[in-house]
Amino acid sequence: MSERIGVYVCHCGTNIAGKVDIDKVVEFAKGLDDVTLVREYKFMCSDPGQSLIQKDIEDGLINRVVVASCSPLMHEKTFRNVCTRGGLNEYLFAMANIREQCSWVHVDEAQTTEKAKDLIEASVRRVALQVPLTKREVPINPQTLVIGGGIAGIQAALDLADAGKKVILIEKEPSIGGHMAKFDKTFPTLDCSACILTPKMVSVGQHENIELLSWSEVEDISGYVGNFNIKIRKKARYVDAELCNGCGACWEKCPGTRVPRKGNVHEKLSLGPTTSIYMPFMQAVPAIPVIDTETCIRFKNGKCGICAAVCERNAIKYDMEDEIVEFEVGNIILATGFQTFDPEPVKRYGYGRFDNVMTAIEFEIMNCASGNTGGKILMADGKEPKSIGIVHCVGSRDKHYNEYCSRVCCMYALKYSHLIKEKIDAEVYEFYIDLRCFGKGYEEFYDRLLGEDVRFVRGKVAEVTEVPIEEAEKGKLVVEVEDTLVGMVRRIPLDMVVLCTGLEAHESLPDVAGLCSVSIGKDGFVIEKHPKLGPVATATDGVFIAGCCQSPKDIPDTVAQASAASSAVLSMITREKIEIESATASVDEDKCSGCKLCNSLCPYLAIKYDEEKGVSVVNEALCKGCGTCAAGCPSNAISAKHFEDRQIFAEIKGILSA
Amino acid sequence: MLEREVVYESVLDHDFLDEIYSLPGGHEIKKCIQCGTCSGSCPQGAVMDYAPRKIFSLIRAGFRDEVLESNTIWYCSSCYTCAVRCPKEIKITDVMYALKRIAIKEGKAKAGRKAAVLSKTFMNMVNKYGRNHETELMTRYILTADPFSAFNFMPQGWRLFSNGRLPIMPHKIKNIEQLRKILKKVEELGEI
Amino acid sequence: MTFEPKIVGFLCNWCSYTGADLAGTARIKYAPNIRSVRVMCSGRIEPTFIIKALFEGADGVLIAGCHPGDCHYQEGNYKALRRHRLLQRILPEYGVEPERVRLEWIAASEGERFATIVNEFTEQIRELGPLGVKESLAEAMKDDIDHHEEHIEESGAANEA
Amino acid sequence: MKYTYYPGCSVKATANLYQESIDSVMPSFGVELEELEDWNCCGATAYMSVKELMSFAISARNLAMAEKFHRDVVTPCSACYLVLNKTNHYFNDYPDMRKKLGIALEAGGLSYSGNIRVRHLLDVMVNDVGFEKISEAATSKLEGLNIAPYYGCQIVRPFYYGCGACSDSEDAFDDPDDPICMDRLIEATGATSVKYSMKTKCCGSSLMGTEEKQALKLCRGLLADAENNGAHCIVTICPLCQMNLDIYQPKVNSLFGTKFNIPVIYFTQLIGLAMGKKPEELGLNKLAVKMTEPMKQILQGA
Repeated sequence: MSERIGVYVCHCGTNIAGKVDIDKVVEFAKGLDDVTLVREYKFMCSDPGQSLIQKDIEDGLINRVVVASCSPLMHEKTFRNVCTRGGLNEYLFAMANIREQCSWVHVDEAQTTEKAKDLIEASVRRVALQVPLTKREVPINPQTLVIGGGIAGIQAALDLADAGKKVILIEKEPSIGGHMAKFDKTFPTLDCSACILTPKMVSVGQHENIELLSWSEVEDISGYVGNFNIKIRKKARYVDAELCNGCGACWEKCPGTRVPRKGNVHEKLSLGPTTSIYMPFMQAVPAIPVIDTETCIRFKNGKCGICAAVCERNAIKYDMEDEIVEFEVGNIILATGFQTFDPEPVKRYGYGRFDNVMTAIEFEIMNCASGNTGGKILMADGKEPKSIGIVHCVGSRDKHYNEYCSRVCCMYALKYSHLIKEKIDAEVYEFYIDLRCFGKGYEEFYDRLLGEDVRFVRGKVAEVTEVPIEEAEKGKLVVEVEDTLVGMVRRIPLDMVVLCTGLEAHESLPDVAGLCSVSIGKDGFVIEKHPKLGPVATATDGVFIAGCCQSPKDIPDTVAQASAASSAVLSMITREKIEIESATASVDEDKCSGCKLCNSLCPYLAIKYDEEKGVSVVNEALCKGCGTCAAGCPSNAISAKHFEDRQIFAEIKGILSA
Repeated sequence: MLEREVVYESVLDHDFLDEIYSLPGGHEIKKCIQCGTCSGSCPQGAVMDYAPRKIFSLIRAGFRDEVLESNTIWYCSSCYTCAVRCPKEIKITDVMYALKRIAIKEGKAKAGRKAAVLSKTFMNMVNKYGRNHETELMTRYILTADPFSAFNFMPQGWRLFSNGRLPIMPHKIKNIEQLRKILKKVEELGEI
Repeated sequence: MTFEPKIVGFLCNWCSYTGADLAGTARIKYAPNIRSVRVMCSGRIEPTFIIKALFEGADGVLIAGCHPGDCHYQEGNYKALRRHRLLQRILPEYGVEPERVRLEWIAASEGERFATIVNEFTEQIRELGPLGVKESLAEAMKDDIDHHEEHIEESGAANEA
Repeated sequence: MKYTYYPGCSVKATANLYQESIDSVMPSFGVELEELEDWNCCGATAYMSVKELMSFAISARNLAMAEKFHRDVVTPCSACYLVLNKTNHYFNDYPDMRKKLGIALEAGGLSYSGNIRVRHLLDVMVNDVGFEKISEAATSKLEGLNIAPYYGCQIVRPFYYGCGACSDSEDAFDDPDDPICMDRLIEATGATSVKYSMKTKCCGSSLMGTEEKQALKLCRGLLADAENNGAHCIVTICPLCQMNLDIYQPKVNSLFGTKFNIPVIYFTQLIGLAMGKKPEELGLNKLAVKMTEPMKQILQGA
């Protein structure tokens, strides 16, 4: 075989050249079999770098290409495109990763250079055996699935729908709106959360291009980019959405209690009705109640039926069942949002033990004008607090819980201080480690708060206790904290303590991500395609992310990411077609003994036994190229294209040749 | 505390941090974010020259003498509250032990003179018998550290004795030789 | 001079190769003895790949895939696990210590874990010493490998045709 | 249920009343404690303050000698529990230390593979014996007796679940800030467990010899919180805590002008009382702060 291989060694500035002796590597590559040309360049991925390769191909100097640079996960696509532009089949290209897995991770220059040589030899030997493959194209279904109806999902759905594309928006709660619907004010501008969110929720409900499925969950996702098949479980509401007009007669008469009516103020905090048939809050979209079967008397002992009796439109249907609906979509946007950290395990803060220690979300609901305290800040006994402590970083920046910074707590804590000062006459203490006020207008907001007589204490609270030492502490919660700026341990008696609980990926995320084959990082959030340059895409084509499923973020960032995700989807839809991987498996019919082992190995049921021919056959549309069948075939009849045995053998030989 | 107006780099010991870091318990000390959880949690925080958080600052800045001569390390009662609460999982109690050892070794345990005597007496007792003998320990300790305080301890001693809780004779383990061989070997190997 | 073992890594594209890249992006340093081969899924890794690597001079082989339940192709990693177990039984017959072939689950987010594993494994192989039985191994495997290579020569030729 | 028993120095001396109650109570629950022959002192906090590796080495001698029995090592002393556990963890966590300790033990003709589990007697009672059995054995229900469970430090810290300080979570059995197992044990005897905040706060035992005033201050805080919440007595699980709160209680009173008169008893003594055993049998006659009249009345009524 006389292949003409061109090897291109990238310096990547000093990223590679700083640790790898480029001259030695180039000399070495020149001596390899079938290598006809070796070039080096500062940045192979730059325009001039790419042109170098393209020109060599066009000039007929080479018919195979090896680029030794960064990871294929970074630039394989770039250089494959270069080959295509030069008129060479893109599968006649191989990459040697001498940056991420070589120059960046080793210390000794000589050893790093040796490793780079081995990796290049492996790629050269491999590329010599690679064969041209033809790209396949599939159409893209213009319909999109958005999972999650918080502000991220709402924004993404509206953007797509306004562009004239069909959207299926699913939300597992009875109403869309997510966490934002629970807030009273938003930082730092203090605009009313409901005032800015409600119009968006209403347009989602009314939009002709949006099919809204609330109280629904994803059951299954199959297929691939452009052609996903979706199964959704519409949970039984026990209220017929077609008939219900949201009049509220049902919950006004309902004797069941979803949220305790007795108990202290904090235990019965709720935005919507506290009854068993309820709407989560008054601006709910859709404005249709749902029955909580856990507490509904009818479901517990069959004895009630008041809601059905009072409903003038006969919308209550106790015998309703879950329903499975199926859709086909081309793309998916994940917007599953967050949940807040449960502070109960942090025993020393006393949540669950002390009445007046509450979480941030509880405090939000208490402040919300539409909540059942009417926006009043009250202690558990119904009195107004005279002093409130706000404890930052609860469950965040802590190796026992979540190591990351939850990003929004500092700002919402400052917002609380402002709201408290505005509403009641109370002393407010902010216990913080670092104040992170990084966004537009945030530092200015902090500046404003400093002028509002909020007492800032730099120190992570060690403990909240009820044991008094002096008279003034009796009957109070006492915060023990080191004021680190003063260098003294302080005990501060307070009426109420608000824990700034951090943000975590929603508990439903792992299941949904699993269905989309999207990876979750060790922090529990989705791993984006690239931390800098691919923040809305994922490693799975056709699956995009928006909002807090990727990382904790505030409303402006969430909305921006949602719009970015929808525009990424739009650009896919506009293309109408997409190329998909050609590296599938194929069966050599002469060798196949018809044992059918591969049929059961394939996770996608892409291999079927052909009764007539007595051999197994791969359905390329379904095959995703994992290669498990090739590895398992006892007769060696299956080859995984582009990952053939001989190609991998050549690669092994190459890395071990030194 | 030493008095200085301006601290010159030349008087600081920038290797001090690495010295602590290389100890098994010193791990992660570089990651301290100065949140103050340790100081706030410490039952002795208020009476220490520097509460634990500040000790970490001083170590990192290289204030070797200030740290070793402080009373902080001797007020640590090994309750481990700081260690389990530290958001960076620094083994603070172990760091305090390390500081105690360095202070004793370098004769800087002024603030902890009594504690140093007590610890050393205890160690000698164990090396001698294989077990602790509380009666002898306290007698020796009081005589060495502060003979005039003997009367201060007497009521407690009497309370123990009169209730049949104070053994007169020490118990020596049978295979004390084995223990000594082990200790001798450690000495040869050198402390970590 | 200390013995520098040669280690071949077979990494799945979605988790372990990405994890190894992450170690790079985070500039975590580790032993330079490993050279990795990327496959789409750990389920693609055939026992013959490993035998081939040992035959060609590797002192140790690291197979890495997604954590159980995280496989991009649903369950390729379980296939890898089964093949690895099988291989662990066969290796002693070739005179190869089973510890020389190691299977690990490394997620895309576990750059640090990748580095730790490589370091540990390198040290472990260094302690085991060079794969001393290479001659006899070559003898013992010759037939298997030759047979396999003939086989794939044919299929390769067929593919190109 | 057979265990290798490591009493520790205090239990053999100033806490001999603890041992008496253990001897009296444990056989009824089928707990067989076989004392480790020729055990030596664990080193406690003091040894560690002078020599680190040596302190681990003397501790490791005990573990090495215990290993051949393939049973859990059980100690009634929180300080021993912590030191033995710590040695075990560090032996397994730090290869360098493991190596050196291995060599040192070898010099004494011993070896240790790191496979022993160190447990506290309280752990054995609540998890192996169980509350149900304790409740069954408590024939004289101690109704009306308010007891403050005092856990102290070293049983819950640093070796508790989820803590980065320990590499595996098996040895831990309760929360470092709000443990509840002794509360439940008290309820099982028919008594009432007093809710108070200081149950895991330091009593200052290790400072009593050197920084007495500070240690007495810690004792006062503890005793006050227990008393304010209506405790008749305090139940503890550690000989050092017991001695501190018991023997030094008069001194706390004289220094701070308080009038504490709160007996501090061992959890095994409590179980014994609930079983109807005589106070002398349980070593209760050796308390410095004797059982109070109200307490005695409740016991008589039981």
